Order: sequence, then structure tokens, then C-alpha cells
Amino acid sequence: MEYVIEMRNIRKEFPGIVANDNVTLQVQQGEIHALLGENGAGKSTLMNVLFGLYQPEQGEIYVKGKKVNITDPNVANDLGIGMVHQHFMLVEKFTVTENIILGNEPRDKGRVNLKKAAKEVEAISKQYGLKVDPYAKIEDISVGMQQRVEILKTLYRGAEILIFDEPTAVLTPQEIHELIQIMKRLIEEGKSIILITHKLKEIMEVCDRCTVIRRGKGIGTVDISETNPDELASMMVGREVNFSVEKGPAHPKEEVLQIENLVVEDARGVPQVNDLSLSLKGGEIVGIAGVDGNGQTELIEAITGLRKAKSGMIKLSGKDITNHKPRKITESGLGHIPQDRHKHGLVLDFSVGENMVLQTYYQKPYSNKGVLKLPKIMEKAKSLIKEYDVRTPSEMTPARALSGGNQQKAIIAREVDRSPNLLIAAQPTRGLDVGAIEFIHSKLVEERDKGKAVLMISFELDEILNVSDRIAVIYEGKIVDIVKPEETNEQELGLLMAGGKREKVGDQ
Amino acid sequence: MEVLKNKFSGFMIPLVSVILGLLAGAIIMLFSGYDPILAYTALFNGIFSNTYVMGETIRQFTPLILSGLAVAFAFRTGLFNIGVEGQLLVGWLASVYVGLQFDGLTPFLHIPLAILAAAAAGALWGVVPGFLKAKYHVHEVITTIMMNYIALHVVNAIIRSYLLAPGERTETIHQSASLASAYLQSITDFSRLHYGFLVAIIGAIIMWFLLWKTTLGYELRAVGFNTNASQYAGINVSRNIVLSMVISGAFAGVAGSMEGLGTYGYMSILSAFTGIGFDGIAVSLLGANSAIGVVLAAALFGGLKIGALNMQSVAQVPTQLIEIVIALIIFFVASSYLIRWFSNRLNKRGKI
Amino acid sequence: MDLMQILELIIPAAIFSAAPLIFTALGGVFSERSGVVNIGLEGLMLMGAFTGAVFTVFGEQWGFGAASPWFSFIVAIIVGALFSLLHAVASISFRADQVVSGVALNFLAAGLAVFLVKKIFDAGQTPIIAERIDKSNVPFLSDIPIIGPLFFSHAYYTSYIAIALAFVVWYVIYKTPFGLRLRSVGEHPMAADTMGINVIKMRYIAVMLSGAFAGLGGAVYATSISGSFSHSTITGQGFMALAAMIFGKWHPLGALGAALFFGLAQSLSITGQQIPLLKDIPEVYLLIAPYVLTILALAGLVGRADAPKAIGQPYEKGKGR
Amino acid sequence: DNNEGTQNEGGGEGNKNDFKVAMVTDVGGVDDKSFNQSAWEGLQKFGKDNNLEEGKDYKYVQSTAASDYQPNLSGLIRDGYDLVYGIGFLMQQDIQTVAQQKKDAQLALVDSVAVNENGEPLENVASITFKEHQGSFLVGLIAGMQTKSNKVGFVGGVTSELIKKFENGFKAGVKTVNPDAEIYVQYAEDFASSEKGQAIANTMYGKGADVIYHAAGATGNGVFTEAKNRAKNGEEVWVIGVDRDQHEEGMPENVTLTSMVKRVDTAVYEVSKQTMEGNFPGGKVTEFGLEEDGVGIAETKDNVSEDALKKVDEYKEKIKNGEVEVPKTDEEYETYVSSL
Ligand SMILES: Nc1ncnc2c1ncn2[C@@H]1O[C@H](COP(=O)(O)OP(=O)(O)OP(=O)(O)O)[C@@H](O)[C@H]1O
Ligand SMILES: Nc1ncnc2c1ncn2[C@@H]1O[C@H](COP(=O)(O)OP(=O)(O)OP(=O)(O)O)[C@@H](O)[C@H]1O
Ligand SMILES: [Mg+2]
Ligand SMILES: [Mg+2]
Repeated sequence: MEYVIEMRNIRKEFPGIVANDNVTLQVQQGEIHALLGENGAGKSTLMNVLFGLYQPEQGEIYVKGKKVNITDPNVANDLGIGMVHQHFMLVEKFTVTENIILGNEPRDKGRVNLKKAAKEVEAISKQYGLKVDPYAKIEDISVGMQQRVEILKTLYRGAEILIFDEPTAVLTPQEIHELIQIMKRLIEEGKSIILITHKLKEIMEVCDRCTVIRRGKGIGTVDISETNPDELASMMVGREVNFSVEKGPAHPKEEVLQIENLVVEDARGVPQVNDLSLSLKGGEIVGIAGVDGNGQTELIEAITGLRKAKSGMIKLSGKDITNHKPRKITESGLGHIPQDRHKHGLVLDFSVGENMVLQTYYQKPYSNKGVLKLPKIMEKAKSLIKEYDVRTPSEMTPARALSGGNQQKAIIAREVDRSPNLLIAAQPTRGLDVGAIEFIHSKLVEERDKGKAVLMISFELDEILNVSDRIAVIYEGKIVDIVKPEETNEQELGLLMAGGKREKVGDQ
Repeated sequence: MEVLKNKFSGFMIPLVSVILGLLAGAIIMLFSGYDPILAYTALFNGIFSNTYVMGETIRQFTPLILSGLAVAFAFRTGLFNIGVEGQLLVGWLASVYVGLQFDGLTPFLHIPLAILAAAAAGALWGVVPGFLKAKYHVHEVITTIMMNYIALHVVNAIIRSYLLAPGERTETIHQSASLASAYLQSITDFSRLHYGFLVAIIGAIIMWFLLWKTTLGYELRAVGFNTNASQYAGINVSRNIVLSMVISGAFAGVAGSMEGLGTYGYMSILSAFTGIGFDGIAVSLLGANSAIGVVLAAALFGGLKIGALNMQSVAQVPTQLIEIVIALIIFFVASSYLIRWFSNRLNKRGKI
Repeated sequence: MDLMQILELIIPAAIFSAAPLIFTALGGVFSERSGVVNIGLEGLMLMGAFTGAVFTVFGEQWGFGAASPWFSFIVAIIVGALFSLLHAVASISFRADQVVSGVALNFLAAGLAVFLVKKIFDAGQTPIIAERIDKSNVPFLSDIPIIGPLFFSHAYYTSYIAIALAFVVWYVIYKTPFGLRLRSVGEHPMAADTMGINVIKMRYIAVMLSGAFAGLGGAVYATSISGSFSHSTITGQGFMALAAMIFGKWHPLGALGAALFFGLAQSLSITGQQIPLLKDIPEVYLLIAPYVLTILALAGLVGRADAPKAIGQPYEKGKGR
Repeated sequence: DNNEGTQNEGGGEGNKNDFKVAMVTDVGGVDDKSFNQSAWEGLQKFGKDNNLEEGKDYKYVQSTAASDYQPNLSGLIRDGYDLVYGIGFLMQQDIQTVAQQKKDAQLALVDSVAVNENGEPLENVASITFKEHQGSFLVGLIAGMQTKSNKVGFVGGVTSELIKKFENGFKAGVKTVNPDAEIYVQYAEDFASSEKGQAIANTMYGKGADVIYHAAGATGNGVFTEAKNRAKNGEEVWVIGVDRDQHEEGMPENVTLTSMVKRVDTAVYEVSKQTMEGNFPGGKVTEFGLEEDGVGIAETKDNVSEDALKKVDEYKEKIKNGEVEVPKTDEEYETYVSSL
């Protein structure tokens, strides 16, 4: 049988790691083919090879039975391969049209014919039902529309084979639903699709077949009609997966965090947190569920003092900390595992040891009268590395050299070790493997059991449902509902996160 | 192991670059009809052949150390200070001004006072770009360039209006403020070697200590690497940016005092920049922005510059050849990716 | 002296001293729009001035007559482009720090140009060139009242070319496919790469264009203003062009405006001492005015908001943002 | 090994066979079309006349920065040169320092007077100065007579005692023959910026001046540029050159009216000759004025009118015989003008 895409025995190495090890992928004409694997399994790498961004060390690629050599994305485009990347590839200052036509511009006497281009864009967007404003700037449009722009980019180039790399991670359930409709329409138009996603549900819903990769190696391809989520999960991880977190019931105590009518604006002056109130007791984990961009980031930044609150009040252990300096808030008993570990959590060029005292370097015993006590710092770092099982050659190693999971463990070690009354954990397990996730979840629960308050933000509903004692749903900068995990499910949460109302009458 | 390897390559790359730079210089000389062997022999003799040139070499690289430290310090904290030249000029003037006052003061007070004045003036010149960067995100490269020109004109105007002595310069400073030493001159056959080199060495030690041994240094480095994480850690980023330019400017100011209190003992009206500040960029790069590296690199550049005089005199090779060699050395250091790539390939072969 | 007389002195002088800055700043726009910082403009301009002076002298010897400076412009454009290759190779291919590589370029140009002058002429400077680009009154236009004497008299044709070129560059960068690609490479090289744009090639082209423009700027300086080349011919003009480019928010017309502003400040600082109104202001204030005004303007008007997003970052395939 | 060089043979009674002489230039170098070049021409002539070998028996060393003056001077002394010149008043301090360190060395300073801390002349330095005001006075006469607009200009390099001599001599000359003339004066504060020179000239010509005298080194090149430009556009403007005969600089538009020449070459030749003959004029100030043919107007006189030439000759005599005392400073100038 002739495949529209056939990748045979692909091997791709990065310094110190084999990202793809003898992987084979066969895609049939007109199917939606899922590519499944843990974080770092090598999915994106494989697709980047197919798209010509990377050159494989070994292996062959056939498109419609013909052997091809995809040396760069231009070649892929010519072969009818288009890719929607995990991280959007859009120039923010350009308009939708400019982004779509880039590299393939309709011309008129040497200049870009933007009018003609916009018309073409409109025509394609009508044909596939992808609503966009051709003249809007990317920086001004929603994530969902940005994704439609990404899809249009490939269609504009006449792509026959579309690669979607984790397209649903950033979307609301409603947008996901829309996307699924779009994909189905594309198949009707005779296209073929490769879909990368971590959400087994989606695979079961739309895909025809699924290829699983584990640690760079191809595990096999299965027909969706002949499998189930449990099988897919164990293929992916290599063992039976325990999806739930072990924890006893919570024993909430006195209030630790109180937020009243908080308003926070983003850099452009648009209120992102809008009259938000929330309270948190010692001994409980409150998970904030919500689609990215509904004010989570601004909320955390306001609590931690990284951003000014416009109005409202934040109290920590009864003390008003509204608009205090970050250091003062930290000293009042706040720990913060930041959302972006590279941006906020670590100074990557500092050693692991130096990073371990990022919040305390100026205090005794790590320094005295402005002079650092390096031996004391390194001593502390050593013990934390041991206790939290941070895999690093030594405490002198630059943090940059650690894997993502170990970087995260280092941050958690630093923040948890100070035993703060309030621990904010923003996406604490993003991009981590199952083992690391289990470890981090158990640490959060441990803190809770010590009577500390934990505020967790996550986009992963599984994580929210498994770890939280209470779930606060955030939508457009407000807490729209607070639910108990045992009294709700993903569907309901998804609806709330999209601004819907609960059907069942709540017990608040 | 890791650490050792880093140290090794941190030393290897400048060394290889210097060798490549000198080789390229030799090739240029061959092509343009000079005798590279004669020239490099003259260069070598021009640095080492007698105590006079050795004294002059040290005299030459003393301010280079400090201007290199100024650039390196800013680099370490994420800033590019092209304004060392201007900061140096105001420092020079301030040191001379103090040197002209306080007749009869003991040298033990007068010299430190004059050096401190230079540091303060340089720091003041650094405040402006630092503040504008911290507060308005104005690119420090542009402001420091502008501040250089302002310094040049202002310094000249001040000398001309208030401190003018015959010969387009200020009067000579009081002996009590002078770093010049009859003893040092006598052992180096009347070179202008002065006690400033001790100041420069102390400067290097201060920079090392400040950066690596103090909480201030910790903060400055953190801000240089990652402002977001620094904010997260409760470090006042704006204050540290200003502080970094201030300290960098202070080093530059002290570099100026080496000329004012040591080499010359006065300040002339200048029609152009001294170039010491710009050379500091090269020194800092070659020295990998470390204190010890800066000292070594300054010694190399100072030596090359003094040696070049003899090279011109003996082998008729224009002194500009040395400028070319220095530029090529910077290129090689900056393109260290290339050198690393080669050595990585060699290593790989050795391993597998 | 009446106002008109004063303006007649200042404005042509401003346009005249702005021309080399305009060319060079436009070059900077190309390079930085593609994401490559170019502190090396100074050195590129220096090589251009060197080439302009040397090849005008050669042109005179080879009997090119009045065409000699124009001939030298062509050579300077080529030399500038080739010389900028050093910056391109180091900072694009070898991923050298772009600022550092630019600084090295400046050092190299300073040494090399004077070295070559000594080699060629056995002297520290080139002979003074006879065939310069001269000031002239534009036929007809200079006779228009008010505007004529202000904008079309005692001016260099090169100045008009510079101003016209700013508009051409604006057109190229904002209206053509090439410009769209250039800007995309400076904003988000990975995105450009996935759209089949050769990031490395675009950056090489941009840097070489900056070399060509800066080379021309230097040659214009040598053939219109200095009339010869020595170690003191180019002393900071390239840095001023860089400032003009940033001041002009990386926009060709902004750069043009900023360069003209510098020219005005410069001509004021010199002419001012002959103008009754400004005569009593101590000279130093006039001398530092261009620099102080620039700093104030930067603090008041421009942040770094408009810098191309990917500026200063070497691009490696697949390295992500 | 240069060690024996440090101990100069001493005395200074060099004879024809082993006499060695050298000069240190400032950053301008020996082709600066100004006094460095002139000095080197004098030294070359001296060398050729005495069969000396260039690069060995006589040579020059160029400085790349002000900090090079001293090592360059010392280096030449250590290398055994019997007479070492420092060209330009910028080298005064360094010459004074070296002279006091190397008491056996013989040095010469052009354009200034070397003294010790107490203001006494140094015994081992021959100071060479010129009466530039006298020469400037003569070209001032020409400017005053040949200006049609009755406006003339003076462009100075850097405000200093030395350049003031040029300015005041010139102004006095102009006023002597043309008391109504208006004189514009501006200093570029820069000897190396032809751009500034041109801008200043532009302003002065723009305001109606038709003759500009420059004493501004390379900055003066800009004055020539501007004049040539204007000449091309049909204006009649003149430049008066300085230091050397700058007729060439004004070609082909022929804008050089005349030049004030300062015979540094003659001076260097003379002092070298005296020294070789054992009459080193150490501790003395040798002043070269009209009397000694050390200053004067240029050889090329094509553009100077007959009347003006007559005036020049007339005043040359008056200055020589002391009838006219040419002012050097601003105060002297004021007195001079009020006495007219
Ligand atoms: N450019 C690169 N250089 C070095 N290592 C890389 C590079 N890109 C990916 N890797 C590594 O290769 C492995 C596979 O990465 P890849 O991005 O393909 O994983 P993935 O399956 O897409 O994961 P995720 O679910 O997180 O997107 C990872 O260990 C990653 O760290
Ligand atoms: N392009 C790259 N070049 C070099 N190392 C890389 C690259 N991409 C990833 N790595 C390294 O591979 C390891 C894991 O990468 P991976 O992409 O899985 O990170 P991650 O933890 O998932 O981060 P993220 O949260 O951004 O997805 C880390 O050590 C990381 O530093
Ligand atoms: Mg991926
Ligand atoms: Mg990942």
C-alpha cells in the first residue's frame, strides 16, 4: 500500500541525546494520524525532520511513494507538507495577511500586493471556515485566531499533508471543538493530517490510527477502533499508569491568603484580573483552573509583588501585603514556584548552589555584612540536592546544564525548604515526566499536611482534579466558581472555564 | 572535571587567538613587504630589552587595566559601557583638580583623595546612562557614546576657562598628590613608571572581591544574567543597573587619575579621545571579563603598544600593524565558537 | 543679520553635514532590521572614507576627471560590502557577540586604513583630492524665493541623493517582498525559517548592504567634506549614524530625520558663534548641544520598544525562540 | 642589547662622521603639510648636504598619541642621537622632563621655550621660536588692501598664546591699511577637523568676508574646500595659507591669495649645523623673525597686487628697523590699534 508519508528508520541526535532512534511513521491518504508520546519523547523532533528544519542522521522519507530529501522547509512546502508548530511561528508586529504570505508574496511591479493577498486569504478562510481578520495585527488577536492563522499559512501554500503539533494545549474546550470540526473538514477536502497531542480523549475522538514513541524509539502503530485509552497510556509510558494522586483528606485551618476585589492590569493597561476575590486556608490545596490568558499570570504576579495591583487587597497571614516589594512579601512567608522556570525561576548561568539561595543569599548564614559565605551556601545546596534528588554532577554545575525536570526540582527544593505559609505553584509539572510529576505532587501534598496553604495554577485538568482540595475556576479575571474535585468532572470544568454556568446547583 | 575543562578553554581561546592574531600580522607584513622576523624581534626588544621600556610598558598598561576592569565590570552585569573614555576624561580632570588644591597635605591623604575624586567623577558620568537605562530603557550604548563627546567638550571647556596654564594645559599638580616616584624612575632609567600600577592591581582585586564575594556582586551578576529572575528574587533591578554603571564609571575615572596623577601630572586640552577607554573594550574581551584576565590582557596590549614604537623605529613597520593585530585577536576571541568547534571535533575523535 | 540670512547659513550647512550620516544610518537600518547589531558602522564608514579618498586620487591619475569621486563611490560601496563580510561571518556564522564583532571591525578598519595609506602613499594621509563633489545651486529650484536659498543653494548633489535614498529604502523595507522578509528575520527568525526564508542568507545580505551604505557614507564624507583621508578623518561619525538610526526608531525616514537633526545641531554649534543671538552663549554649550539633545530625546521619546525583537541573537536552526 | 646607548657619549662635540640627529613628530606625521613636514624637509636637506644616511644618521619618529612623546624622545637619546628635536609646543613638558633626566643629551624644541620649575632656561635644550606675528602682519596688509567687501576672516586652530600671535599680527596688518575693515575671528578648537574649518569658512564667506586667513593646520583644509567651492560657483573669495606656501592647496580654482610661511626647515637646518659644528645653542632661545628670514610671505605671489607687494616691502623695512612693533597679544593689539 502506498503511504502519503512514510518515514523509515529515522535517527536524529542532539548533543548528548538521541531524540529519534530508528523511528518509522506511515501515514495513509485521508487519515488523521495521531503521534503520541511523553514529553521529550521526540515527537516534535520527528516532525521537524519531516518539515525540513532538522536533517536526520539516518533514515529515509517517502512522499506518495517517492523518495525525497527534505533539506529545508521550502522543500517541504513544495511537497505539500505544512506544519502548525507547538510554539506559534508568527511575527507579532505583522498583520495576519503578512504572516500568511511571508515567503510567498503576491507581487505587483516589485512590491507586495497586499490587497490581492488579503483577498486570497479571505477566500481560503471562507472555504475552510477559518474566521480571521486579514488586517489585524497578530499581537492584537486571540490565541485561537492565531492558530487559525497558522493553519491558513499551510493551506495558502497548498499543503496536502498537515502536521499539528499539540494544537489543543492552548485552546478552550469550545475552541478545541471548533478545531476538531476544522480538521474533519480538511479531511473531507482530501487532506491528510498528523496530530500530536497528549490528550488521549482527543485521539479517541478524531484519529484513525496512532503511532506511539517512547524515549525516542517507535513503539508501534495501532488502529484507534481497536484500542482504548489505558492501552495507549501504557504503550506511551511503558508500564501501568496510576493517574491519581495518593492523599488523605484535607484539614483546613485558619485563613492564610485573602484576596479581595483585586484588579490588575497588564502592560497595555487592560485589566486582566478583574475584581477577583479568593481566600485560602492553611492545610488545603486550592487549584486554579482556567484557560491560559484569563488572568492567572497577572494574579500570581500581583500576589508575589512582581506587578502592581490597581485596586483591591491581598492579605497574607492577616498582614496586608498589597503592592509590597517582592522581597518583603517573600519574607512575610511566601514561596513561589514560578510558571516559567527559565524566565523567573533560575539564573541559568549561576551554579545550582547559587540558585539554591536566590531568595536567601543576603541572610545569615549565607552572608554576613554583605560578604558571601560560599562554603555555607554550598553546604546547604548539597543537602538540598540530596534531599530532593536533584540529578546534577555537582552543586557547582551551572543550572543551564540540568534537564528541565531537575531544574524544576531545584526550584521546588529552594521554595519548599523555606517552609513558607503560602506556597504558590504555577504549572509545577509542565513538561515533566511521570516520575517527576509524582514526586512534585507528593511534595505539594506533604506541605499541605504540614498545615501550609498551597495555591496551584495549572492548565491540565487532570492535575487540577487530582491534586486540589478545592478548585477555583478563573475566567476573564474573575473566580467564576469554586467546586470540589469529587463533585465535578472535566466536562463541567471545561464549560466553566469557557464562561459557561453550572447546570447542577452548587453547594456554596 | 567540568570546571577544569572550562578553565582550560577559558585560557586556551585567548591564547590561540593571540597566536593567530600575531600570525595574521606576520602574513600582512609579508604581503606588504616588511620583514616580520625583524619586526617582531624589534617588537620584543621594544618591550623587554631594557628597564626603560619595561617601565614604560607597565606605565602604559596601568590605565588599561582599569579601563578594562570598567568595561568588564559592566559586561558582567549585562551592560555594555562604551563610555569608559568619557568617564576616564572626567576622572582625569577631577584628579588633577584635587591635585592642584590642598597644598601641603600629606601624600597619604592627598593621593587617595585625588583618586577618590576621580572615581566619583567617573561614577557621576556613569549615573546618567545607568539611570536612563533603568528608568526609560534607553540603550546604554547610545547614551555612553553621547556622554563621551560631552565629556570631551566639557573637560576642555573647564580647563580653558578655569585651569589654563601655558601650553594648553593645567598647571602641574602638587608633589603631594603625585604617584610619580623618583625611585621607580631611577630603577627604570627615567621611564615614567609610577605607583599607579599598585592602584590598578588593587582595582583588580576589588573587582574580583566585589563580584564574587559579596551579596552586592551576587545581585549585580544575577541582574546581568536574568533581570526577571532577579526581580523574582526581590532584587532591585533598577538600582543595580545604576549601581553597575556607577562602579564601572568609577573604575574608568580611576583609570583617568593614572594619567593625571601618574604619567603626566597635569591634563592637556585634548582635541581627540585618548583611546584608552576604547582599548579597555578589547582588554576586557580578551581577558574574558575576569579580573586576572583583564590584568594579563592589559599587559599584553600595553606591551604591544610600547613595543610597536620600537618596531616602527627599527623595522619601519607602521604602528597601525599592531592595531590590526589587536583587532584580529578580538575577532578570534569573539568567534571562539570556531575554535571551540575545532577543539570539540578533536576531542570527539579522541573519545570515540 | 536678519533671520533669513541666518537660516541661509544654517540650513544648507545642516543638510550638507547630514548626508554621510544619512547614508550610514540607512545602512544600519538594513542590518539591524535583520537582527544584526552593527556597532561596526564607524569602521565601515572609515573604510569607505579611505576608499573614497584613495580612488578619487587614482581616478584623477587615470584621467577620470570630474567623474573620479563618483567612480570612488562605486569602489567604496564594494569595499564596504566586502569589509562588512567580516562582521557577517563572525556574528552570523560563528555566532560571535554582535557588539563585540562590531567593535573589532572598528579597530581593524582604523588600523588597516592608515596602514594602507602609509603603504600606498608613504605618508600619513592621502593627497588632497582635486576633483571633489562640490556645492552648487540647483538650477531653477535655487531661484525660488525663500525655499530656493534655503534648500537648493550651496548644497551637494550627494545630499539630495541621500535624502532620496531614504525614501527608496523606506519603500524597499516596507513595500517589497524583500523588505517583508528582512523584517521577519529580525523579528522572529525561526518563523521566517519555517516559511522557507533563508535566515542566514538574508542576514548576510542585510549586513553587506549596511557595509555598502556605510562605505558610501564614508566616501561621500571624504569627497565632499574632508577632501582627503587621514587617521583623524572619521572620528565618531559612524557612532553618530548609529545613534541617528536608533533615534529614528530603526525606520529609514526616522533615521533621515534624526540625521538631519544632528546636522542642524552641528551646524548651529559652529555657525552659532557668528550669529548675534547665540554669540553670547558659551561655546561649550553649543558644542555639546547635539549630544545632550539626543540623550534628552531618547529619554523622552523613544524606549527600546521599537527595536527588532530578535536583535542581537545569533540564529541557530531549530534553537527555538 | 641597547644598554650602552643609555650612557650617551656625552659632550656633544660630534664631528662630521658620526653626527646623528633625529626628530619626534606629533600625531600629524611628516606629511602634515605643516610644520612637521617643514621640519623634516630641513632635516633631510641637512642630511643630504652632509652625506648622512637616512634612517640611521638622521631620522624621524612619529607619535601615535601624546603619551608617546616621552618614550620616543628617550628612545632616540638612548639610541645615541646627538641632537633630538621635539616638534611643536605640545612636546614642551616632555622635553623639559627628559632634558632634566638626561643631562648629557642635547635636545631642541620648536615653537616654545623649555624651562625648569623656576622658569630658567634648560641648558641642554635649544629653544626655537618664530615671530609669527610679523609674518601674519604682512599677510594682513595684503588682505586689508585686496578685500573688496572690507570684511576679512581669521580661523584659528586652538585658542592659545601661539595662535594668538597669528591672529593679532594679522588683525594689526589689516587695520594698518584698512582701518574700516571688519574682521571675523573664530577658533575651531581643533587642528584636525576640516569639517569645522569648512563650516566656519562657510559662515564667514556667507556673511560677506572675501579673504580668510587660517592658522589651523588640517582644519584649514576645510577653509580651502569652501573657498574652492565658492570659486567654482563664480564667487571671488580668497584664502591665505599658513606655515608653508599653500598655493597648491588652492588649485585649480586658484584661491590662495598668499601664505604666511614659517621656515621651520631653515631653523632646523641652522640649529643642526650649529650643533654639528660644536656650537649647540643650548639654554638659548633662537628666535626666527623677518630679520632671520624665519617668517615671511610665500614665494608664489601671482595673486598679490603690485600695490600690496609694495606695502609689504615698506613695512618689512619698518619692522626690521624697529619703527613698527607688531602686536602679539590682545592687549598689545588694542594699544596698537588705538595708536593708528
Ligand atoms: N535543538 C535541540 N537541541 C538539543 N536537544 C533537543 C533539541 N530539541 C529537542 N531536544 C531534545 O530532544 C528530545 C526530544 O524533544 P522533542 O521536542 O522532540 O520532544 P516532544 O516529544 O515533542 O516533547 P513535548 O511533548 O514536550 O513537546 C528532548 O529530550 C529534548 O530535550
Ligand atoms: N534547543 C535545545 N538546545 C539545547 N538543549 C536543549 C534544547 N531544547 C531542550 N534542551 C535541553 O533538553 C532538556 C529537556 O528539554 P525539554 O524541551 O524537554 O525541556 P522542558 O523541560 O520540556 O522545557 P519546556 O517547559 O520549555 O518544555 C533540558 O536539559 C533542556 O535544557
Ligand atoms: Mg513537542
Ligand atoms: Mg517540552
